[in-house]
Amino acid sequence: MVVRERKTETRLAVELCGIPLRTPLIPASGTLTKEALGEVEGVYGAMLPKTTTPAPRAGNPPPRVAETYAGMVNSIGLQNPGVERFLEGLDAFDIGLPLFVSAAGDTLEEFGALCERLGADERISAIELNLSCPNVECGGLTFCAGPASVEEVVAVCRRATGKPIFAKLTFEGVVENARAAESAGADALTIMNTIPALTIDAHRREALVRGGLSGPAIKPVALRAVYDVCGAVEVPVIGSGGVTSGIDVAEFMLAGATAVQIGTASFVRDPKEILSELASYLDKVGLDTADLMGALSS
Amino acid sequence: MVVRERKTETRLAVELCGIPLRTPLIPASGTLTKEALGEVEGVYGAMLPKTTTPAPRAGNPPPRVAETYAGMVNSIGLQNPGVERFLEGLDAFDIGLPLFVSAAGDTLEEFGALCERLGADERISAIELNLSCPNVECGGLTFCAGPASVEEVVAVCRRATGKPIFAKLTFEGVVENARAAESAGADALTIMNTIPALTIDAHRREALVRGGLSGPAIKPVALRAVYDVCGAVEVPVIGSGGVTSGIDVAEFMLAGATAVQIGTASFVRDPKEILSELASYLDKVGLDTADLMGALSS
Amino acid sequence: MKFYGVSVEERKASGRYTVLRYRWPGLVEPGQFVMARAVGWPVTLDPFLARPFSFYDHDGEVASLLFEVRGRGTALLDRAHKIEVSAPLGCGFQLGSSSGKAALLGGGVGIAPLKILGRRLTELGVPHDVFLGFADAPTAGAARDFPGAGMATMDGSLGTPGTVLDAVPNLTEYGAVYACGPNPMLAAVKRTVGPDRLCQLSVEERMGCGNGSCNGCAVPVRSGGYVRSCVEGPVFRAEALAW
Amino acid sequence: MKFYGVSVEERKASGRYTVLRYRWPGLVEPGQFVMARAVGWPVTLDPFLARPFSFYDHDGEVASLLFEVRGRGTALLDRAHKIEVSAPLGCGFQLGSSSGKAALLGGGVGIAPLKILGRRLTELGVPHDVFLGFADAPTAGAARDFPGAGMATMDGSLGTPGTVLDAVPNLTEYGAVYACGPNPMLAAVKRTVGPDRLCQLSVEERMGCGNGSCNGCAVPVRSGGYVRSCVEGPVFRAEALAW
Ligand SMILES: Cc1cc2nc3c(=O)[nH]c(=O)nc-3n(C[C@H](O)[C@H](O)[C@H](O)COP(=O)(O)OP(=O)(O)OC[C@H]3O[C@@H](n4cnc5c(N)ncnc54)[C@H](O)[C@@H]3O)c2cc1C
Ligand SMILES: Cc1cc2nc3c(=O)[nH]c(=O)nc-3n(C[C@H](O)[C@H](O)[C@H](O)COP(=O)(O)OP(=O)(O)OC[C@H]3O[C@@H](n4cnc5c(N)ncnc54)[C@H](O)[C@@H]3O)c2cc1C
Ligand SMILES: Cc1cc2nc3c(=O)[nH]c(=O)nc-3n(C[C@H](O)[C@H](O)[C@H](O)COP(=O)(O)O)c2cc1C
Ligand SMILES: Cc1cc2nc3c(=O)[nH]c(=O)nc-3n(C[C@H](O)[C@H](O)[C@H](O)COP(=O)(O)O)c2cc1C
Ligand code: FES
Ligand code: FES
Repeated sequence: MVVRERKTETRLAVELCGIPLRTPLIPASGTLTKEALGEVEGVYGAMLPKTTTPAPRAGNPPPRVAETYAGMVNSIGLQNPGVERFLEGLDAFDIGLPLFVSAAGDTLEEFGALCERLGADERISAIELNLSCPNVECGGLTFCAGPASVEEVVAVCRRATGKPIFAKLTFEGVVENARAAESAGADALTIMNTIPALTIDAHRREALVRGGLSGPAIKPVALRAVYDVCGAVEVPVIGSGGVTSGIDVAEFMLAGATAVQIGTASFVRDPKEILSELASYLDKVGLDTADLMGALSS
Repeated sequence: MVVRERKTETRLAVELCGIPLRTPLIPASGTLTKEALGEVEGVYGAMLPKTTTPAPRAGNPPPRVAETYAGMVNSIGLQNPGVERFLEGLDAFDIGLPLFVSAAGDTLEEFGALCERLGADERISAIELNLSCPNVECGGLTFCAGPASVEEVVAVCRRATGKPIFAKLTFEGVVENARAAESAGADALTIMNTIPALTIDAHRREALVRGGLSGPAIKPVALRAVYDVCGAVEVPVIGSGGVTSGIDVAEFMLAGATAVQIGTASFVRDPKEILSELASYLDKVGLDTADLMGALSS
Repeated sequence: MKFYGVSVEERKASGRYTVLRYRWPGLVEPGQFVMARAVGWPVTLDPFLARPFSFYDHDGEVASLLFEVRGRGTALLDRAHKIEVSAPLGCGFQLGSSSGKAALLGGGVGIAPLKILGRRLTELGVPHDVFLGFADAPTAGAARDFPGAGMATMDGSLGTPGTVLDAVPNLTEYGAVYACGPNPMLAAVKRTVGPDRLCQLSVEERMGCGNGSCNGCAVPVRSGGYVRSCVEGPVFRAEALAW
Repeated sequence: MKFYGVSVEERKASGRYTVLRYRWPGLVEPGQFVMARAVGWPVTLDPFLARPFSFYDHDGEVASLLFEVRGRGTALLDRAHKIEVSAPLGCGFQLGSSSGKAALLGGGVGIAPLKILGRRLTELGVPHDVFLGFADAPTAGAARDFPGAGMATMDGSLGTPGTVLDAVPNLTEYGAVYACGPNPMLAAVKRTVGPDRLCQLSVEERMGCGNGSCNGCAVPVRSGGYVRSCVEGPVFRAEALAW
């Protein structure tokens, strides 16, 4: 039995920017709370808490979530206690896995200072720059607005820290933005975030949630974004968007992703099942995760 | 009974660019064949066949459709017999309703000539410009690439015909493109088309369909696009994207749409049911469709 | 989020609501809730999210839920033979501080947590009265499960006409108030009870995950900002809430 | 697309396949198909599209389908009590032109339309032989419904080893060939039969709508471009296909 378990371990392991991950799964930022860590033991290859910002953010007023066909729309508004209190509580996420931290600022300076602060913390293995939250207005700046702004913000962060940097991009103009992030020195790209969306309550005749669509509904859109970006850049890509089953994970890796984030799906099912579906799939096709990457016949 | 039917009629009727529609429903271009017209009697307020192009197009090789969570991805590639044979067969779609025609060209000149040709046909009440098909490369030109190209193509078509012109836009940059189309003289806007997407068959390890996502999955994205565009332009907006139930129709009208297209949903259910759900909803809230438009409390 | 499949052992109507019973060994505190859905595989897309419901009752072995059919989620639960639940979730009512007699106020389906709360208060020997408010007589049928409870109906067809607060003869005689119902009712209870007595409210906010992960179920608090009603709540001390 | 809810009257295993029977009065031509799904409300999101299946049999009152469980759609059909169908769809086999004896070739679940086709040919007094090809002996269990049929299995465990074509002793004795099965098998049949005899193939292409609306089920034709297999097909004359 020990032998078999060992085998599963190697079969699932991947390496991301030189960081070994036991499994290719990572919780998507903002979708796993420290209170729920006990439920996900053995599932993930790294930890990734909710985005932190320089100052505390109260977030948006309710309603913040609404259900849609095969998905949900959220408008949380980056509620978080600010980077200092975040770092004080960070040990809760230190469960023996590489620890990635998601960061966002309102200005270039804030991004730079935040990366410097996070880069100085030894517990943190890499920083994911959230350049794509649809639910906050970034002081007039939308960092994912186009390649020029993406390049600028990634360059600032690159100068601020020697830690690996992942740029998390939205799917609008994703290929150009991906090239810009790469050329500015991003070590990996997280593709993608939620898609701007709106829900309306027809009976009350009121807008319900204006925010980002996530969940199974967006999977084929994210899969295309990942595939296209993998064809355009050299750096590793982390897939995010609608991953709901182990087969979905395999599809993202076949499209070229090195690791895959699980977000909304973890609200409706046990992510352990996703991992074991992936393991069964690998058994069936006789491959390891490392072999899957980009292995589409065409 | 006659009285009651009359009442339902008025209750459902809307006016689009001066054209009276018995119901606010229109089949989305490319989703209703003439062979199926018998099934949809009484449902629609206007007819809208599949996009026509100057020359015949064979379309893309199969597989052309694949299922996704709450939706499908298609890559038909605008298969059509070309405008001349299209017009020869157009009488099949003339079932006593206003007849709209969807048109696409590879160049500005083609768009202009096509609009002139279609504009000269008395059977046609309005022309929908398909500026947003994700499945064809338009001779290097992507007409929805940005406001400048949208403005250019709409202006050319405007000069070519006096018939009402609807510009069908993709959701990327939809608000700027909508303003551009309006200022170039579009009489209405169809918001939106499918979203670029990809499906992969993990078992065969091959890409399946690279095309556009449609169906319930995209509804909240289309709803937001319609809402945002309605806030930015004066011309009427026709909603398209994921409409699956009568409540969905109501939501699009509450968001500001004057009429609503039914596409993919008509593959999986009888659109008559959608109309009767809308009628029940109107009974329940005590409103007519005309009152619904933009009637969100906020 | 881990869901457990359980078989529905009994389903009965209670007024216009439904009561479901299923085997659920373990500890449950009054005011805690479950995320539940009709069974689907591997997930249900239709509806996509599980729905929150208070524990209606629990005897250590068997749990029950009381719910109103509102939309798709509850319609499916209403006819499901197998359901999936994640539980027990959230922080329930604090029963410790004895301060005389307690008033339990429920409005509509908000009566749900009062059943298990009453049972537990009885076990602890805390004297309490139950008051229930409903829209009309048919809905008020659910009061049969609360023998001796005071009652009000909005349309006046049964009990005191008005809200549940109108059914309480003398609110000042109670040292503690526990309430559950629509948020406007809870706000009224808070106003009426005032700051001097222990008042706990079980709030209802839209939920995404139910386990604290999504920050979706935000409730504004006096100390500033929002807290999650699924982890820090759903039961809050009235004075903690910013409404 | 209008779907009709029908109750499954009988479900039985046939080899590794399932046969479903339901009441379906009206006319059905051999080779026509249905779009079917387990019942859902108002649509099923999971899976989203209905699935195409050939009519296996039809006696004027009761229809049956024979299918293999491949994925989610067929898994749900396999346990559904109520299903929704849209039918009859497409153009079936042309039975008119009598040109001697007919050979009916089926591969895997492609055997489905041969049952109703054989029945109709018998009614018309057209002499015919049936040949079936399967992967292995367990799947070949479905041949029991075709008494007297020739048989081949790929693994050689039953009948002639090889494909269905290997089971036909002398193809030249037949004036007409009707075939249904995976597209590569159909291409092989077309090659083997050659251009001189009437050869009709029921093709299998992914479908969106099933009623001609989506242009999804494209099949390349000799005359150039594509036609829709759900309207112009699913049965085509072999020489019309560009493969
Ligand atoms: C902690 C908690 C405990 C609850 N306990 C109970 C209970 O014991 N019994 C009971 O019947 N109900 C309870 N509810 C409410 C219950 O969750 C909703 O009635 C249910 O989610 C409706 O689901 P649906 O699919 O049937 O309706 P939907 O189609 O989702 O919605 C129908 C309508 O209900 C409203 N609604 C939907 N979800 C919620 C929500 N989470 N909160 C408030 N309104 C909502 C919306 O306005 C919507 O228009 C509780 C809610 C919370 C947060
Ligand atoms: C005109 C026609 C008649 C058919 N008749 C029968 C029949 O009588 N009995 C029967 O068992 N099957 C028949 N099929 C095939 C049947 O439609 C598929 O097996 C079914 O759609 C699979 O659905 P699923 O959800 O179980 O599998 P899915 O999860 O959708 O797919 C499982 C695998 O099956 C393949 N597949 C899916 N859909 C199709 C399709 N439309 N065509 C080809 N391959 C597909 C894919 O490669 C996929 O990997 C027919 C197909 C057509 C087009
Ligand atoms: C409730 C919720 C909160 C989120 N918060 C964040 C966040 O703080 N930072 C971030 O980068 N992405 C955030 N996201 C986006 C997710 O990380 C993920 O990229 C997106 O939801 C798509 O993946 P999914 O479909 O698997 O959820 C959030 C998503 C949800 C649903
Ligand atoms: C199979 C298919 C074919 C389509 N063909 C066209 C087309 O020819 N021209 C066009 O403008 N839109 C076309 N569309 C897009 C639809 O008109 C519609 O805008 C889109 O599918 C979103 O709406 P829905 O979710 O209701 O389907 C097509 C969509 C589908 C699914
Ligand atoms: S419902 Fe997700 S945090 Fe409370
Ligand atoms: S399946 Fe839609 S046209 Fe054939």
